[in-house]
Amino acid sequence: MVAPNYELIAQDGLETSLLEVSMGPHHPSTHGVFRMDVKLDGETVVDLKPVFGYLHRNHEKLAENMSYLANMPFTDRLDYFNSMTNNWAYALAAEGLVEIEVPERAEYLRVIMAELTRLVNHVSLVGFFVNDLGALGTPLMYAFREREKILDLFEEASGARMMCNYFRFGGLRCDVPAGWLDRAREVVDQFPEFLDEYEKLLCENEIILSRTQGIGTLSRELAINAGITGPMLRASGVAYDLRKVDAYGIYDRFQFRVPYGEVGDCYDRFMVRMLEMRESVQILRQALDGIPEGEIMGKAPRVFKPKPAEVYGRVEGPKGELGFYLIADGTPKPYRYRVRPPSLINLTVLRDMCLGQKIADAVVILGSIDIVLGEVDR
Amino acid sequence: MSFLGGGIFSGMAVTLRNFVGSYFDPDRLTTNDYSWRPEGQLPQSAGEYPREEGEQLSDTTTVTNYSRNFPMLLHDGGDNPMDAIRCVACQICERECPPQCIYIEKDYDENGKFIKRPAVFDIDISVCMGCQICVEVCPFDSIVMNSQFELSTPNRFDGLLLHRGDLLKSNDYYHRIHPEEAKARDQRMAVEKAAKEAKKKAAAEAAKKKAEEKARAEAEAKAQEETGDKEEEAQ
Amino acid sequence: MTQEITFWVLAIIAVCGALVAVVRRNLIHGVFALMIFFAALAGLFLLLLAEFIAAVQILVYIGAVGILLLFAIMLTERVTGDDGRSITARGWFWGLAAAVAVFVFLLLPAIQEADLPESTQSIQPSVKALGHKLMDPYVVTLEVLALLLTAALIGAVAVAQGAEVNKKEDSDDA
Amino acid sequence: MSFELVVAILIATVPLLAIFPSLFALTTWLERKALARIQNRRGPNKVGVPCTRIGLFGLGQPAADGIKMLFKEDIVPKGADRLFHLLAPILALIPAMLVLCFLPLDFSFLAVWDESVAKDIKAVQGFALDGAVIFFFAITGINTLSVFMAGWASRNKYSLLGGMRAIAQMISYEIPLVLSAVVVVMMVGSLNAKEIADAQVGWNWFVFTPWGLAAFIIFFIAALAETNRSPFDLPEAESELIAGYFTEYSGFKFALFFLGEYISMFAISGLAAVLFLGGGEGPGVAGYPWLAVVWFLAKIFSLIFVMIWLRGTLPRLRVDQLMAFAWKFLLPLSILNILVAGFAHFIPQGNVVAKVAVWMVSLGILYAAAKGLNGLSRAEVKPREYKYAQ
Repeated sequence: MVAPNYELIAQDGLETSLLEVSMGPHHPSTHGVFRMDVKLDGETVVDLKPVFGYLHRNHEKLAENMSYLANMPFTDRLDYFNSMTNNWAYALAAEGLVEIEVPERAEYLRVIMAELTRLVNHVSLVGFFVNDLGALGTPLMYAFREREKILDLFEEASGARMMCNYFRFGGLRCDVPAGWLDRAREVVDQFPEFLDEYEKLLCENEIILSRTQGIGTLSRELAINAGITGPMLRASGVAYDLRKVDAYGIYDRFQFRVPYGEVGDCYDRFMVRMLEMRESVQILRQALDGIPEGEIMGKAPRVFKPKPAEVYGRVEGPKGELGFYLIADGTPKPYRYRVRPPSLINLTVLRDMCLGQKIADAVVILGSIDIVLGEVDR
Repeated sequence: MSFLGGGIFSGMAVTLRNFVGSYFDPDRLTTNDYSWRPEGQLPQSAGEYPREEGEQLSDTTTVTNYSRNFPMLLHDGGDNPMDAIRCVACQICERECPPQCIYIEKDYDENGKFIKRPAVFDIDISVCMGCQICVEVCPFDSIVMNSQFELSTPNRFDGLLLHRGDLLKSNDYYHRIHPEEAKARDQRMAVEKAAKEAKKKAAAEAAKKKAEEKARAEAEAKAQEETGDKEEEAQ
Repeated sequence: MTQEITFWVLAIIAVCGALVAVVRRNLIHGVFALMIFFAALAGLFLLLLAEFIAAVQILVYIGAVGILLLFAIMLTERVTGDDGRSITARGWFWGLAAAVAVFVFLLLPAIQEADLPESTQSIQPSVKALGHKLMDPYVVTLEVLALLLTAALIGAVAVAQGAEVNKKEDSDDA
Repeated sequence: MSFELVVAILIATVPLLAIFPSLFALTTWLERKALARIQNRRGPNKVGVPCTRIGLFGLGQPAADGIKMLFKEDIVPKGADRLFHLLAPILALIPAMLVLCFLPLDFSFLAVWDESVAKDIKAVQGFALDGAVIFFFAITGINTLSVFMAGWASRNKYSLLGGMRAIAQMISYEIPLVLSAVVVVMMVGSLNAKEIADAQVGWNWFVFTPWGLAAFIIFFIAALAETNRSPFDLPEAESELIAGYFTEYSGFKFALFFLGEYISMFAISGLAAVLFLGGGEGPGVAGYPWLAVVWFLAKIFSLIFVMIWLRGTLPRLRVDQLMAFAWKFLLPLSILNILVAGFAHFIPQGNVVAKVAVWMVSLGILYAAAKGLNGLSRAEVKPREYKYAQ
């Protein structure tokens, strides 16, 4: 990685001054209210400072003044693309405080919801990413059409499209309505067909290849040292997936593979997500085949009042490891509540990846990190 | 930089197929066309938005069986809804509401005695996020989610603060918008009520029995006393 | 009549453009004024029915020279130049004197001695004729010019390449 | 100046000024509609006849847009150069409109009442100039200035970056553009647009020759860059520079930029039609001269549709790739194409075998050169294979 070499610029004969551009918070491709203070030499990025916190809304402190259950809807709003996995991580943490048996059907439904969420996230991320590359929204529109179908399923099951608030400590809020599983299977069965078209449109396009290959390379070492997780880590060549490592829920029952890249550039990050979608479809098919009838809620106490304990619950969210750290002090409210947001931690390497690249690449690299500002700023 | 590969052309083939296909295959379309919808009939809930041309405007579809927007208060019918309101102003929802958008005041009769219903029940829907936590914590099944969403108003402060009267809806309305959920809830309530009544009955019987026993015991005691007295007298 | 009006309009525009180009402190304004002058000049060429020259005037002077000037200005630090220092206000007298001297001693005799044609209608310089002239009597000149330009192009490439190579070595050292 | 001459000049110019701006409105509608269909949307379908619910496929949309643009507030940023900020959109429009007169759209058939007027019209039409093609390129070059002016006068860093990008890009792509046109000029031996079009009468379109095909492709790519169309829309790159040089423009000034951009699209597609697609040539032109205009516009629109199609498909190039593509790929290729055209011209093509041989050899040389140039550039990119962990 090329460090910002100001001396080099000065030596170059012509005495040029750096152009400071403040990209954001109102910029079309910072994915929300995010700002990059970029120093440019011509079009080359020589320094970059990510500035965030514009969307800070006191999520963690708020949770300490609320009952455990009442905080569940707020976790939806962390990463508003993946409310289901957010719920799961929080439920997993809270279930660690009180021994609750989650019924079989609920476990299956949790997996189905989480993998559908992964599809939603990845498919729209790829759309946004290609939008950042400059395609005029065509892949995004295709992605959103598929996303709509899955969101329809979410609405049917939980009553809301994005802010699902569906998971409960010890199960799920309600069972899925009659016929839902068939409709879900229909959506899942159609999905590979769409993926084929999507891959044909994007994966071999020479412009996309030359715009993304070798851009924003994140080395294996830096990725591990910086605590990067999720598809970004796998793109850098570390096949680390919490679904395999922790095997939380019932993930050990499903056959699926974990794709990983070698170079760690934008193309790898983009392709790892494309391939992960196919694996998610595999998991979904198995889960939809194997789902049993039965109860949806375990025997949870009506008032959730855990004994003093510390617990950390984590899931493999679509963006990386999403963890909730809770300290209970015997009251109905958590004593300490902390989120480990994958978006924020993945964002920390933005500067390292952008230095020496063109300004257009900075946008692409930011897009390939896959951030949601609701989660970054909390 | 190279354009020699076929990637660009295969991409262009995909877009051309979509261009042509969007005219023939309505499944491809991302958006729905509502231009044929009769004018002046704005849908009032999500269920009323039909999906295809020709489909009638309907009150409900199964898609929105669980759909939730803002809470409403249930009453069990009758001319005066306030008599049949289920809410007993226990204020659990007020405490549990994550964004703290519910405001309840208890109702008292002229003697200052608490009658089990709310005098004020306000929900600020500019704050409410429709999370349904209040529905879950309510022990009396009195608050459920409405799916009506055309709530826009020119008045930012008063218009968005729904009062008791705005929130009161009959159980029939609930059945109309969320049939399955309402049925399940009614069943559960019936079961609970039956259980409660059985319990009450059992309790009443037990009490009756107890009372009878007590009475009998008292009578016996009295009889004994009396006999004792008599005995004493006899002695 | 129409021709005369057109001539005067174009001439006034040209002179005004040239004056503004000299007087304006803002360099970018100056360049654009210069381009107005070029455009007016092209119009004058058209008036003389020298359409090829007019086209070349626009192509080369506005399309190339002007843009080159803009690039050069953008590379300098003070673009707007809206402070008094960018062009010294003093010394205008000597400048004017020098200009008048050049005009009187060099250009005036040249203009006086030039054998100007009586009417513009007498010449019909077509593009084809020009091409033939270039390819026939002046072909050696053309080829020499082409060679020179090619050499300049290769030189520019070499200079740019060299800078890049040096840069790479520097960064390797660093 | 006689009255007949004034009439002739009016007939030669007014249709141009009437047709193309109204086609602009149609094209914005067409673009929105086609892009929408590519993206599986419906596109504009509501605005039709006012005060009714007649949709007319949304054909009223451009009018509605225009009215909206007119009534929008004209915002000039503080610190902007007010004069240049105003002049830039006007300067963008003038050359775009000016070059239209070099397209061989012969309106002399309109003067049905007087043969002499028709003759006058033929004389005053812009494309009758000897150096029409040169003029075309010269005046297109002025567009660059307006873009720079807008970028500089807005006093916005994005605008400035967009302006600088625009200059670099337009100058670079002008060279392959001109060099690919040179092939045709060389073959016809004239810079006159009318003569070039006439040389292709009877389906002898230059695009049906090997060098013509190569030159057409190069010309079209360079034309995309010249008009800032996707995938070369870097000066107005939305994801990087917000809107590039017209970030700070609103209201009618913005509309003028828009208009200028579309008119130059027409102009450059028109030139492509003249140079390679036979101009107004088509069935039935000999009998009905007005059909030539129709055919010409049809060719322009088919080229514009391809531009829209590309816009709906492709992402954007990066600025260094853009320059490398122009200088290291298109430029050598177009120079080689001139040579190929020269050779192809001197080989007798009497029978089919010779024709096919010339085709094969010419395209073979060009393809090999393209391959070689491609190999010269930095490490080739290709799809990768991915591994899976169980």
